[in-house]
Amino acid sequence: MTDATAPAPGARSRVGQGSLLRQDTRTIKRNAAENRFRIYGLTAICIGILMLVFLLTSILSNGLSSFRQTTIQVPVTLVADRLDPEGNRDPAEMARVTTFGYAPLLRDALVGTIADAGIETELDAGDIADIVSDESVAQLRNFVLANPDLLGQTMPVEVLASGRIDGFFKGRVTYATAELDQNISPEQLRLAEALKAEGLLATGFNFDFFTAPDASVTRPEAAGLGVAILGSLYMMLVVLALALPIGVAASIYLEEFAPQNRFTDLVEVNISNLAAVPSIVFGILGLAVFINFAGLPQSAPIVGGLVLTLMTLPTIIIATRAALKAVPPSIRDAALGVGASKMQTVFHHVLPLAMPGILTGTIIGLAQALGETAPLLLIGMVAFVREYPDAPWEGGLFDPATALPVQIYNFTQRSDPAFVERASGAIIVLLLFLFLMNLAAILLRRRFERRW
Amino acid sequence: ARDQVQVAGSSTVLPYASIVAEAFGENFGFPTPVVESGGSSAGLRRFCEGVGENTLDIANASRAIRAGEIEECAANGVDDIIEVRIGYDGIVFASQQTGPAFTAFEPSDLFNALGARVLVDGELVENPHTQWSDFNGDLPAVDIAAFIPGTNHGTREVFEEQVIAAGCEATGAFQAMIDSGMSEDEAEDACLAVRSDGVAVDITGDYTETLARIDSNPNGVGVFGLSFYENNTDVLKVATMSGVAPSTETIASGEYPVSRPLFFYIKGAHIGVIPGLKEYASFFVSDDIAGPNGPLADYGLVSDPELASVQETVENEVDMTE
Amino acid sequence: MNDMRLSERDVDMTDVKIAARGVQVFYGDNHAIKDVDVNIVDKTVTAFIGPSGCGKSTFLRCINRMNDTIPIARVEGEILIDAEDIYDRRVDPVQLRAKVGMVFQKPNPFPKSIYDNVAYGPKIHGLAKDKADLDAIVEDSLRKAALWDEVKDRLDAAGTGLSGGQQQRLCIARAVATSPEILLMDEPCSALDPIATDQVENLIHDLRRNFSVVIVTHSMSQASRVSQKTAYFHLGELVEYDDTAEIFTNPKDERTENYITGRIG
Amino acid sequence: MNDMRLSERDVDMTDVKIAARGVQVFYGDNHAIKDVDVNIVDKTVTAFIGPSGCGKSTFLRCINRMNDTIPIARVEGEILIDAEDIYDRRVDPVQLRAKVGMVFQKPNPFPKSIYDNVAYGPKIHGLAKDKADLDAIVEDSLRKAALWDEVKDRLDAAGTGLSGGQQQRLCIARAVATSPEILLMDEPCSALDPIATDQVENLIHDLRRNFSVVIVTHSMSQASRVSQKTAYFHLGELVEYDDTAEIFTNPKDERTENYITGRIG
Amino acid sequence: MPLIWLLAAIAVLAAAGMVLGRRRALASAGGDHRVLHSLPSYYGTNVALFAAAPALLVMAAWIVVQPLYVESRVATLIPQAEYSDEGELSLIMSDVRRVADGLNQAIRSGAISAEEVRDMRADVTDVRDRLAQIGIAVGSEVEQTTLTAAQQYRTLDGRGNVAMAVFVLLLAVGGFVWTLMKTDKDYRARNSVENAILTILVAASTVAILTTFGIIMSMLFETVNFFRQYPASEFFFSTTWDPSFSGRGGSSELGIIPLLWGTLYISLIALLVAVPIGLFSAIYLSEYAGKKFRSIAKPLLEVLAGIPTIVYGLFALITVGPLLRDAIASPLGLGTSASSVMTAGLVMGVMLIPFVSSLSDDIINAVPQAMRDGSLGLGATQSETIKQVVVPAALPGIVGAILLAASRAIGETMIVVLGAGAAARLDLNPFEAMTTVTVKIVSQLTGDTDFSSPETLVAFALGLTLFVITLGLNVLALYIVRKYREQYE
Ligand SMILES: Nc1ncnc2c1ncn2[C@@H]1O[C@H](COP(=O)(O)OP(=O)(O)OP(=O)(O)O)[C@@H](O)[C@H]1O
Ligand SMILES: Nc1ncnc2c1ncn2[C@@H]1O[C@H](COP(=O)(O)OP(=O)(O)OP(=O)(O)O)[C@@H](O)[C@H]1O
Ligand SMILES: [Mg+2]
Ligand SMILES: [Mg+2]
Repeated sequence: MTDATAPAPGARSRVGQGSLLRQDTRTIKRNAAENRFRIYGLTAICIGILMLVFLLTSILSNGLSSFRQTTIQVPVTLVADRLDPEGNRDPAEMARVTTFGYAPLLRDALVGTIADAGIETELDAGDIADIVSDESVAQLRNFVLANPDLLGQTMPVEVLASGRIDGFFKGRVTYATAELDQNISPEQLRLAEALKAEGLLATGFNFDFFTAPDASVTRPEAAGLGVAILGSLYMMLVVLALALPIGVAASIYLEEFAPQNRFTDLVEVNISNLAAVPSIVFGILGLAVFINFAGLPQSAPIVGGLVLTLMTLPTIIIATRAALKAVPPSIRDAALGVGASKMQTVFHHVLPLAMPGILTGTIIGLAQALGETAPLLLIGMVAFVREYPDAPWEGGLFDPATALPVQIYNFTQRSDPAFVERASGAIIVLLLFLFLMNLAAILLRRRFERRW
Repeated sequence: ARDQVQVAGSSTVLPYASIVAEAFGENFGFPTPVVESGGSSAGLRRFCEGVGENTLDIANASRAIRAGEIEECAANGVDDIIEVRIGYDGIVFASQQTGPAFTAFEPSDLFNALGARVLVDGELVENPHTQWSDFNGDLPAVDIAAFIPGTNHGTREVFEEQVIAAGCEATGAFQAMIDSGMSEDEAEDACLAVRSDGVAVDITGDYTETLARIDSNPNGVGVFGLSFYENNTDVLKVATMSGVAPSTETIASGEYPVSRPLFFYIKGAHIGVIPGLKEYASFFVSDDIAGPNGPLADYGLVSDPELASVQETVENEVDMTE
Repeated sequence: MNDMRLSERDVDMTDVKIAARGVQVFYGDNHAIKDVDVNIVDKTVTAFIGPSGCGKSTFLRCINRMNDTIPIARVEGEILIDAEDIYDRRVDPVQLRAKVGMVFQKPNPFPKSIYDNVAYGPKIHGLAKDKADLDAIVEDSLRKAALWDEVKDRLDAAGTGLSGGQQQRLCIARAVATSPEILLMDEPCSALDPIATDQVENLIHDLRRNFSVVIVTHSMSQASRVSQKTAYFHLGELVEYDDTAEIFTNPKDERTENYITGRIG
Repeated sequence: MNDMRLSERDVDMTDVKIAARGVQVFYGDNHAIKDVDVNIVDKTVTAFIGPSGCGKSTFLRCINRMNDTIPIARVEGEILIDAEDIYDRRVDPVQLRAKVGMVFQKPNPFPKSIYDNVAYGPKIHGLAKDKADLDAIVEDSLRKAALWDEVKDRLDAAGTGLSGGQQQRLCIARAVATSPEILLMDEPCSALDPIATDQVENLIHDLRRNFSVVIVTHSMSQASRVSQKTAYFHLGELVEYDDTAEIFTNPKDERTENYITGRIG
Repeated sequence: MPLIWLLAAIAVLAAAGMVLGRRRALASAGGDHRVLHSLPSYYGTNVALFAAAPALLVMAAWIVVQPLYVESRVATLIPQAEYSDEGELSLIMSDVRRVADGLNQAIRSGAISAEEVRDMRADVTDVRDRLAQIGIAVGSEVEQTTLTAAQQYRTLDGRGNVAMAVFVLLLAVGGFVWTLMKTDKDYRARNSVENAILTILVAASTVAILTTFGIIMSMLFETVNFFRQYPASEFFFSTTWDPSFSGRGGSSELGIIPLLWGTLYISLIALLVAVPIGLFSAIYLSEYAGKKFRSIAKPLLEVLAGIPTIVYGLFALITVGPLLRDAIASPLGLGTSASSVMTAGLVMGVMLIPFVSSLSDDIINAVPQAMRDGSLGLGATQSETIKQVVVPAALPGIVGAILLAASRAIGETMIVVLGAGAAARLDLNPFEAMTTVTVKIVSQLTGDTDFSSPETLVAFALGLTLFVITLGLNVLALYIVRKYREQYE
């Protein structure tokens, strides 16, 4: 540095002497740091998104197949004297014939169909019947009970293929695995292929997956998410209706109105502590308070919703308080200065500015609530439930139901490998559900975002 | 008012209970019972919470109810309990289909592999074995890695009693312990101790977790329920125990040694109050369902040879506490 | 609830509007206002002058209890408006602030449109009968604050996107829109050019006919132009308070004199 | 690295330090600066005057590219500092801003202690050898900004807890602490009392010996006191730019004359 | 649906209050709302509030209390001989309720007439059969006592409903009239409404306290039970966790220390992953990224918080665990375990990213631009500005976000079970399997062990201890935040 001029008062080793087009060493160093910092940021996001892509790909690749389902067309003769021994077409009487009574009908129909189609097979009737789901006899029985006058006729019935056959057409089951598999033989797979060639077997969109109730371990092909979706929906209604208003109200009180004292500190610490309580403990609480003390029913979405509300509250409160805190005091001053009350100041100015943070808290809180299984375990919602709950206004909140994460958890525990696909499918549905639920929040948040 | 039967308890019984509940709902005028999982302990705890509408009607359990629990039940007014044994659950050892051949085990092999202190050359020592072939030349020379049920599982008890303890005695370790001055009880406890150096991995979850762990570890041997194995024969290779292959028949006949009974408990006070309770219980133990050719046996439940007496118990609502 | 509203009375120039008695303000340990007694007369413009950091803003904020919002600030003594103690427990600060408007030292427009900034006060106080009325109030206030011409075409633009001086006038308009009885202005012309300053001074002059105005200013000339009374603060003390003419021509206290004669502004 | 530094030259008053060529600034559709050409001379104090909202701050912010931070702002034309286009792609705004310091119109102290506020610049530019050196810089800067006496006992207190004028001086101290070659000051004395104003004006005078200072002011008297050159802006246009004495005594443009003669400040 | 009608009536009254309150206030002001104390809408809201709120509160209370009252009255009709304790009585009563409900439903559906029900006798009609015909299942044959009780139940319940309707309506009308009368131009309607709102706000913040109270109460009893059976000193200071299934010979060792160690270790690693990644993401999103990128990337990252933890668990078990073992642990001789603290920590960290990133992003975004301008104007680079001005100003919010993430880490089960295993161990090696308190709470609670044995009850003690410990940590965090808090403007 040429020090031509006499050191002027206050002229220290000045920065930025020299050409602006050339960066000096220090600036180069600082800019390098700047670039590094930026790259860290970008890398961080990339790591996050990469993980997401990875996880989503594995979920999708495992689960998308559950949206398709293989069915078999069989014309079944509804033999009148087997299904209605009394012969009076009284549904109550006909109901005495259990599903076990329907099994032979279906079996005969299958064997007949195969013979008619000219397919050669060495399988005996029992093995042939195994390629359709156990669910089909129940389907058939319900159909007959609903239409007693069709007795004696031959009806084309579309029945579900068994899980292994379904898996064969989705690539999960192969001839090689069938060799080893006790529940399916290569011969059965060949038969299925022949049926497909005849056009009797087809794989189509699995609408039932979204509407049907759960099915037992032996019928993975029939298991659906209907009850779980309803249950989750009900619970989320409760959570949204309670957690968001209570959470925001509590935060407003604590951040804007509460006097600064030991007691508020206690509440504050207390809330962050609640966030750290393992979710199953909320289940213990729910069982003790809502079921045993308040006498609410077991397995009911209302209780689940209440428990999840308590569990989500801390998240929403912490996020909301942080957002409220971030609103500059000058805005409050401005409103108070024109004679707005504190309440008006908060609701007209502070809250809208804190909205993005509140919505983020809500998104994260709901995501957490929607995905929780553990607290539901103790209040009876981790269950096998086949009856749909009623509509909410008919007391459906008090009917037994499950939830999507519960269904995922249950599916993953079942021994039949076909449930792996169902579990991933359920995860996809859960994520869709979550996305739909949060869409409004995400859009709103974009609108509320501003800098000042 | 509640109009469906409410069941909770062991996740081992859950699959069977769900099969029955489903069929019950399909064939009877009653709503399908709600069957919860959550473990025998939690199920019985809630079962014993009292009588009334918002308590359980039935608790599933993979072990018999304990005396302490019966007391607790009684303290809460649940003093009319009907015990129903629905059959037996076989416990099998299996490994990756494509992995090394663990096809024949004796209890002593498992004790030698997993016991905390074993007998080597007549000496009781901290388990030094790292490979199966270290103590049995017929077994493959691969690292020992066993996935056994965690200490919160009912299966663990069976595994300890019928495999480890049997192995302990068979290898002579038990005798050696007695000889070293332990009391019988102490020796028994010492027998049951499983090594804690990471070779034996406790599984607190379910069999799907065990399966996943075996999937990612070709040398792993895992403990499964018979029904789970039967649904996954394409990926699992089962081991014989004392030369007997596990199947519903060999277990029912007692040839295959490792199995345990499964139960459910009915709250007597609820019979006649909760619609369909008695019907469900009777349906469960009927020959059509729980018999050797019923759907439960198809799925892997070892049918109870004394099913008739169980049916009678249900029919007569025999209170076990009396 | 005891309805202790501040009643309106007809008062002449010598009527005391605001009376401070032994006011002390502390920021934590910092004693910012020391024992100030002052009577502020109705329908008068009172100027607060004094070196930076001497407590002018602090005292001003006492008058409409804006200090309540600073957690560490503590006010002692009493301030009477129309002979009623505003620190009385029964007084609703909201009502007080509706009556005592304020323009802050740092312009702080709401992050909303210009229109909404001005309309906010009238809206919450129900001053407008309908939309047209509100529009009229907004226009009138913006005109008074000499901002109308600059922003009339972009009333929907954000108030925060204005220039510094425009923001300051917006805040004046906002305060004027609620027609307060007392208007506290903390250096309202600091960022204004001479012409705008002139207009604001005219506004102050007009307001004075019906209301009291208290203005903090660093410009001696402004103080002498607009105010009838002047208070000189020094290090938290009220050194001198008298008719403006008196203060500027004949200060009693040496400190005042030093400050005045060092005049530069 | 090619060390092509411009060696420091002895420059006389006529050396052009900043040259603007056809500068246009748009805020969205709002054309805020219209085709401004100006040569700002080194070692001179240049005053920007003009009515509120005419674009003084906007133009000032162009000179150290602070407009980059406003998403909707768009700058056209070129600005040369030491004959180098600062909007050139190769120019690093960080280096530019280190060289061209700025005091903003609204005081914006960091939510840090007073000490940290001042020490911030020297720290990031590595101007202090050690802690003692840093202390010296901080004290020196605060003294220059005429704030030292008021805050020397509470350097650890938050900068945001100062009075309006104190905050403004803190921001001046903060800008001076990095010893920039050019100092842009947007109404640096707006919230200052006469005495403090005097001190800041002395500071500007001192700075001028080595650096260029551009100051926005609404006070004609201040402009005539401190500046050698004056630029008059009107509605985004640079109407007149000349020696200060010339502008104030003999304005060429009618608009300038109107503005000057309406002088009140 | 009388309840619906009642609610509708209250709603109508409230709506009327909305209008009339406003109108009356305006009238008292001679139509000039400028002389009103408050905005006209406040007068309306005030009347609506006083008409609806007390009525609704009373109604809610009534709905809770009435069945209790009716049941206690009806219970006196059941002969003492039929039950031996409360539980049985409650079962009989639930039967009564079922029959009564069934009868009500039957009347509603028109299958049986109301008179018929009143005169119904068990020895004449097979009630169970009649009800079954219309699809109502009753558990057992209906006996005369039950039927009488059910009939009485219906009568009392009906009367109660009528009384409730009358009382609630009176209350609503009373509140309505009273407030309406009070309404005039000087009435402080805004203060009244705001006080009501404040009450709601206060009530909302007590929910958190009640929850804490509930949690402690629901665990305290069993915890005490546990300590009766198991020495507290062992629990708190023993360094082995080794429960046995049967608890034979009292051989279970239930020391919490290894579990706490695992919890801390895993959470620490998770935070070491989540905090830098999350914070850098937040910074990038709010300071560098364009609007478009941000509006897509932020919700995408939030999906990470919505993926069920079992997916993460399987990811840990199947992918990350073996990878770490084969790539790092085995070559370095740090162990051969596929499940490890590291695995669980890394994967959990990924799950926690959005907790840090999204919340911090909002807070950072809320820092006023003037702060950034101030720093940039001094020649600071953007990163220096962020590090030294923006982040410190946003610190309280960021700390809140980190605490939230830490809380989630402590409470997580599935990822730990599948990623870190279930073996409690006190070890420094991050490639060893360990486990956490939460995992053990879940596994002991949902296992098959004897529910009155220490092996199960320990879950409650673990829960309560964890609660106390995290409370301590939170106090510490609060203290630290207070100390370093920087408030802008
Ligand atoms: N961030 C912004 N967004 C949009 N418009 C702006 C912004 N900042 C300034 N403007 C507009 O640009 C014009 C010039 O503003 P500028 O701040 O340069 O004025 P100024 O001369 O500094 O005025 P003052 O003396 O009041 O500070 C004004 O019309 C103003 O409304
Ligand atoms: N929020 C605050 N926290 C702590 N101290 C404060 C706060 N506001 C002001 N002070 C201190 O109180 C004293 C008086 O401040 P005040 O703002 O009243 O000065 P002022 O007379 O308005 O000065 P100026 O003309 O510079 O605005 C000053 O020493 C200041 O540092
Ligand atoms: Mg001030
Ligand atoms: Mg400006």
